[in-house]
Amino acid sequence: MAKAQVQLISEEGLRHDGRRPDELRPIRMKVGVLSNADGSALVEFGKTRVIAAVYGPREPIQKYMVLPDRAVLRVRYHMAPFSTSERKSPAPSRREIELSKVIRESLEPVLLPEYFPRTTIDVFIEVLQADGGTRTASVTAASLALADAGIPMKALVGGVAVGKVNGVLVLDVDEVEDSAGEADLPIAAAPDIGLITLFQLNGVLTRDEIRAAVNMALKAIEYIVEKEKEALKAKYEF
Amino acid sequence: MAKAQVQLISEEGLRHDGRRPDELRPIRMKVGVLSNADGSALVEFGKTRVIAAVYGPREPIQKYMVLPDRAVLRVRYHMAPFSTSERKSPAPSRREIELSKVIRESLEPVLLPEYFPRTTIDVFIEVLQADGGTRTASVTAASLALADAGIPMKALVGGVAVGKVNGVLVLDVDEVEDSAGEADLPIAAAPDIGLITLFQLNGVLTRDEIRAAVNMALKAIEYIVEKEKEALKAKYEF
Amino acid sequence: MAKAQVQLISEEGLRHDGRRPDELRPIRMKVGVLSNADGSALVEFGKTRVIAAVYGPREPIQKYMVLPDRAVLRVRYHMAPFSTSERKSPAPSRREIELSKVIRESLEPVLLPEYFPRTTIDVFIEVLQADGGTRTASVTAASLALADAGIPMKALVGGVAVGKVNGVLVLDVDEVEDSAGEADLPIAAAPDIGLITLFQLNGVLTRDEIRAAVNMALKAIEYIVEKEKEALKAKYEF
Amino acid sequence: MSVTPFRLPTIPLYKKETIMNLIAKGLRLDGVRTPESPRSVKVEVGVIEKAEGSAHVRLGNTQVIAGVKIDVGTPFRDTPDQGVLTVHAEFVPLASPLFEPGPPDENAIELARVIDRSLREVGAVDLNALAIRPGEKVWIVWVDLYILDHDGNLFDASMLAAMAALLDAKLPYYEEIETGEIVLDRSKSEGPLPVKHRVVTVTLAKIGDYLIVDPDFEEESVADARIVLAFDEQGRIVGAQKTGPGGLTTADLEKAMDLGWRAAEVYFKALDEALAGKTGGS
Amino acid sequence: MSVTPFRLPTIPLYKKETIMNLIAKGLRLDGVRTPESPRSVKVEVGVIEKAEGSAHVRLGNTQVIAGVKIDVGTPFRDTPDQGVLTVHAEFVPLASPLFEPGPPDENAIELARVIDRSLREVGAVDLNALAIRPGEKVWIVWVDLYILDHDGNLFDASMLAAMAALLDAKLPYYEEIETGEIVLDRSKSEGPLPVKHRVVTVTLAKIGDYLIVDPDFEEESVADARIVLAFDEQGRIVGAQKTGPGGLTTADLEKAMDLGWRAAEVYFKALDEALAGKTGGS
Amino acid sequence: MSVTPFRLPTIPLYKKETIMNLIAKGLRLDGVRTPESPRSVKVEVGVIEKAEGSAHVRLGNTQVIAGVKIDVGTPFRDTPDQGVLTVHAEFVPLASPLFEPGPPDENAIELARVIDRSLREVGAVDLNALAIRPGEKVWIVWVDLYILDHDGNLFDASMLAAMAALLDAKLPYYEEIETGEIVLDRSKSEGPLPVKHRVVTVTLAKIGDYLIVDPDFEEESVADARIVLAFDEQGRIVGAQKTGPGGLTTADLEKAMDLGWRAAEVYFKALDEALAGKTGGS
Repeated sequence: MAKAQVQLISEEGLRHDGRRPDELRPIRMKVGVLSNADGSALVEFGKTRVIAAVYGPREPIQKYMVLPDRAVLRVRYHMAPFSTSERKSPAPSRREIELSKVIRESLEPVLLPEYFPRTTIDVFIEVLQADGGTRTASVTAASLALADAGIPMKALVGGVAVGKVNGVLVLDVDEVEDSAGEADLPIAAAPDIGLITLFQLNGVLTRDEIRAAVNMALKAIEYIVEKEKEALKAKYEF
Repeated sequence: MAKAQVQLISEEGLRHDGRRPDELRPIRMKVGVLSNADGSALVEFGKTRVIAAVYGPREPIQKYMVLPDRAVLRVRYHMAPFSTSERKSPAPSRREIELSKVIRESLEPVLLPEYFPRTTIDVFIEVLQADGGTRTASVTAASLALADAGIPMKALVGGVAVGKVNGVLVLDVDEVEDSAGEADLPIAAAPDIGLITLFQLNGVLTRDEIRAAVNMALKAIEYIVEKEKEALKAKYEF
Repeated sequence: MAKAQVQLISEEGLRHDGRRPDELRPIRMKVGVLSNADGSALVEFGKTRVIAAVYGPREPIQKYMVLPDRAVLRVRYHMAPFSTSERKSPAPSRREIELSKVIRESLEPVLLPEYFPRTTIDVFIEVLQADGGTRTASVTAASLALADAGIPMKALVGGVAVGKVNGVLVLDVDEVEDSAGEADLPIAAAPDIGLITLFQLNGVLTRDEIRAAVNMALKAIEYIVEKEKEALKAKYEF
Repeated sequence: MSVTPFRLPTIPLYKKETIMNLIAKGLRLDGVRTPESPRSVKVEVGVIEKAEGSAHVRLGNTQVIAGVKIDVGTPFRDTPDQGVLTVHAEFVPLASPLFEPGPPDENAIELARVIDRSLREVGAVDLNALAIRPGEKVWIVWVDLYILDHDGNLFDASMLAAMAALLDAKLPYYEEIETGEIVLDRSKSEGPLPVKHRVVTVTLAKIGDYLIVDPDFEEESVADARIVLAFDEQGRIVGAQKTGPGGLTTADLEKAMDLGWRAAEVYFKALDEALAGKTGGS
Repeated sequence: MSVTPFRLPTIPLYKKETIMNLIAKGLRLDGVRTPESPRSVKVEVGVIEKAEGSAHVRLGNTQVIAGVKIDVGTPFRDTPDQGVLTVHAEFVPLASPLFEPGPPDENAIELARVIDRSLREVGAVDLNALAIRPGEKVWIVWVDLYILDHDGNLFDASMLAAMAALLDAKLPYYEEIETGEIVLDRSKSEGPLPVKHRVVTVTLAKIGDYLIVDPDFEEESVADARIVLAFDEQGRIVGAQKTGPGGLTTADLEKAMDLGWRAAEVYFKALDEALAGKTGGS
Repeated sequence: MSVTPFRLPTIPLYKKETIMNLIAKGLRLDGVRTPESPRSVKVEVGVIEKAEGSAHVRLGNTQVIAGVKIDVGTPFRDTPDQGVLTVHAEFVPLASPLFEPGPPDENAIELARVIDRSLREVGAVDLNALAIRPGEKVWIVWVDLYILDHDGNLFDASMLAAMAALLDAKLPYYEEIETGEIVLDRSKSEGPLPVKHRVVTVTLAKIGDYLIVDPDFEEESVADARIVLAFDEQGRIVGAQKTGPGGLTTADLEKAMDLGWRAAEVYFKALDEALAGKTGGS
């Protein structure tokens, strides 16, 4: 990746915001933040902030958009115009179209759509602030919102990106690290059933680096899914 | 409104085109001007010229666009590319989308849609020349075209805009007054049932000015609706 | 036509590529070039290269797009972005929309749509390289693909364009001749039933010139349709 | 993608027979016309005061308005010293129960492109005279065709309206300000738009074995095909288009050129009358 | 084209009667409010650190975020010495089961345009102070309204969010480099966006013969019409819009101006509290 | 918005079982391949004379054409000294009964973006060598992928076509005229497009507990998920994408990297053969 060589790892091995390589940003999760949606969640990884809402299972507005034996999942990943440094046009970009697809395909492995034939389950995700890792934060928020909506799932899904910055693998890359780094490997997984459900690589890595990065991510995702369970409990205990 | 202070009211209190403040432009109305439409009308307020056509009640082309207990009203306000000084792109602008909505909502109070369940009544309005007051001329033309199509109505609707120019309230503003004036208050009403059905304010007015402007408009609309009745009679007497 | 007067006919009466005025470019036709399509054909006139695929008769995806008593024909003429000197945007241009229509209307006279009520027959044409005469090559390829798909037809259709260059009528104009010439007259016909099914004129001709051009084209089309029959036989003999 | 029209009303078979029987006797459905004659045609210019040129055409019950707007713009890269002429047609939904709101469909695009080509190929508008600063600033001439009432034969009515509006059009007055920008004053004029040639189209419909001039909507509905021929005043053919699902024989083509030119002369006369003193037509 | 809404859930007739019976007794469905009082309103500014200005408004269960983004751009030709203010609204589908993904529909466009006009007509933002190089480079101010939860009265919540976000907004720091280009450093600021006037809207719904302030979603569903009135701090009316399918009498209008101004004072107070020390309101 | 595909033909359950039973025995549906081997691959370059570079790839029955067009344009603001590389894919309807006319859908966009990223991240095309006048004029390189026949594994066939077309591509000859404009003469060349690295992708499908290389359309239809891995010639992974509705274990990933690299070597060989003397492959 032909990037300018910015120094983002200090001599002490710390990152530009003071984190250790395997340290997550402060994470905040809140479930049930919207009154209209059947399920909803707000998720923050540092300054990255996404909100997800779930509607359904419901009858689709476009009557033909059904399957006779199971529910159809619709997912929209969308960025608010004010979420980025330069205003983002609200029309869906090619990037948003691709990410909507990979996020949908990261959720489908844990759903049980055969319980709800001829219906639609809608997951609407809005990125309110983008500071790196929006797609993995989105998967996390969507998983929480689905659980909040009472949609049966085999397991919760969580996500995080591992990057390579100045030759070092770092967990939960932010925007500065993402744009200066050598690689970005967003991963989502359902640890309770041992499945990686989102896997992309943007950059150049050896097979050994991929192994190490996947391990780093999966360990973090176990922690993230624990936080999800706490957030769900928090809602229902009060 | 931060407009250049153009002098548009003479020392004698007359307007740039010689009208008194409460004087309408020459009005012309003609009903039944198209052969295909179920009803049609051409309306002129000075150089402002609009044509409206009504199709229906008819079965909608999009079968889902129906209500089980009444007719659906579809209204399109559209400007011809040659109607303005600089050519207007024929794609619908945000302004045309908004005006289509307020015109639809200015006609619905006088319709009896429950007479025609599962049908569509279409009102298509084309602005052939725009010289101020196109939306109120459009409501007037649409009301005539609906009557010409034999659609039952509680009352006829007419419209006119009152402006504030050099501090003076003036009736039936033209384009020069609209662009230089301090306020523009388009109003439509159905005098026979005492309802204001379109009401917008673009500009700054005190509550007393609004009262005065509404009275000025309603008086003119009574006259306009009389002219509508004459135009309808004229068609059916010949 | 206000074109720069380029000399494109030599003193010996030959064209810029050495052809005589009534000479076709080398023609190549191949049937059954795609595995998914129900019928397909590749057609070359010199460097002009088009491929056509036929799907159907089949149930349309948009259920309303049917006729109760016959098949609906859908035709798309589309240029690949790399088919022209400057990259062509893949969004359909006004030219492509018009040509899709005239090509559809050049095929409908030979079809027997009443054999397949409530179905769609789809003809998809891609111009891979454009060097003049793409619409007539497209008609030729479409005719072959329809035959390859086993769609019953009254006759095969073939097409070619006649141009006027430096005052001389020339057969099968290429891009150089088309852009410098005085007139371009693309024609398609079904010689076996004596019908001209595509006829356009871009340029200025006298009535006598039109007569001569039509004769020149029809003679060539008889030859082209013979080549079509050979290409179809070639597929089924091996 | 072009699709066989599947929303047209079904035409009863006997209607086509009725029409053919009439034609065989030299008659038309309206009880007035012969197969060779166009409907009454009325051309009025200057109908839109805010446009640089305009015309309203009635061809029987068909009504079309053409508006010409003229702006300053940048030339095309391959013709830096020429103005730009653009023809655009809108089939607005008030004109017919078959028209729906939306961007121009294939019929509107075909109509605009046939008219555009016919004007362009014969050099009807002198584009070379429309450069303000060659290579930089040229006049952009928009011809907008607005169908108000569709009772058949939109081609001929639209071409008449386009031609009349171009002949009616005046170039706006302009000044070049210090920054080099061109500022228009549309209340004054630089003189008429330079129009060098007049063009009309004549549309003929083939119904069974017959060819008729200027089909109305009902006749178009039963027609097998139509042929549109554009003529200049010397009778040269400056554009042509077969349209509709059927085919033509070479004999049809021969006859169409013949009947077409006779009808063209009627249209040219209507155009002349409209322009004479710039008042109404026939 | 505007179409009578045909996908709204059917409202049982008795619900409208229930609501009217309550209003007759000076009550609302929520058991707390009078017909004249808005719901609890909470305004929070600075909620999006990456935006130049932002605000989150809760009006009962309705939630709106407004973000202000400021870029450098070209002025409009007819106002070369002024900055540009653009208001845009997205009714994103997470906010309501009635919202579908897609470009803004007529409701989102109407809302944005009413708010845009009300800000513009009173000169809320001093556009004259937003020229960087007059005629060439000016500040472009985007106000993006994001509906997060739709429980009625999007107008008032959105206008409060827009106003609070504008009052929160800072101009980014800029430098002019040799080529003449303007380069922004959004981590620093040139100072606050110049806001000269504060505006709020008050929406009243007409249900039967009654007028109520700040309708929630259920009340809107049964309302005959709504009137939106924009007020500046002196109580002048700086914008208005009747919306919905019904009509109003002159008496309704009179009463709306009266009740409207009283509610406007509540909204202005919430705005003041949010801005005081830039922390949340009540 | 992304939607679970709801128009795919229903796959009978026994077909999946048949396929899995075969794989268990080291066989595939075609009776020829092992689970680890790709289909026969044939790469031909220079197939579109008018394009600056082109290639036709057959991978079994899957056919893809890639065309490279090169124009002069403006660089991106954040990379003023680099050329621009754009990858675009069209799933034209002649390639499959499942493709409909229209703008690229999520599958076409995903494919183009995965290929674009894999080329970009490893620096396959030397964009730094593509500035004509740094900051002003640079080469714009368009890679257009055209699927002609879809029998599965569009990723690998498209990447092979893109790579071969880039290796085939020549920069057009240009001259700078007085006005500073760049004028191209496409009949002559400035030399080959500077390509520094070769990349291929290998796609593996997970069916039940098995992983197979280069799935055809039927195998894709029953697959739980696919993993696309992009390799450079040193065996580094320069891009990856899990696609499809299922998940993968870490063991799957491990195995995919292993099998993937072996298949990548087959693809690189086909590429070499196509480029050697620029004639067809195996």
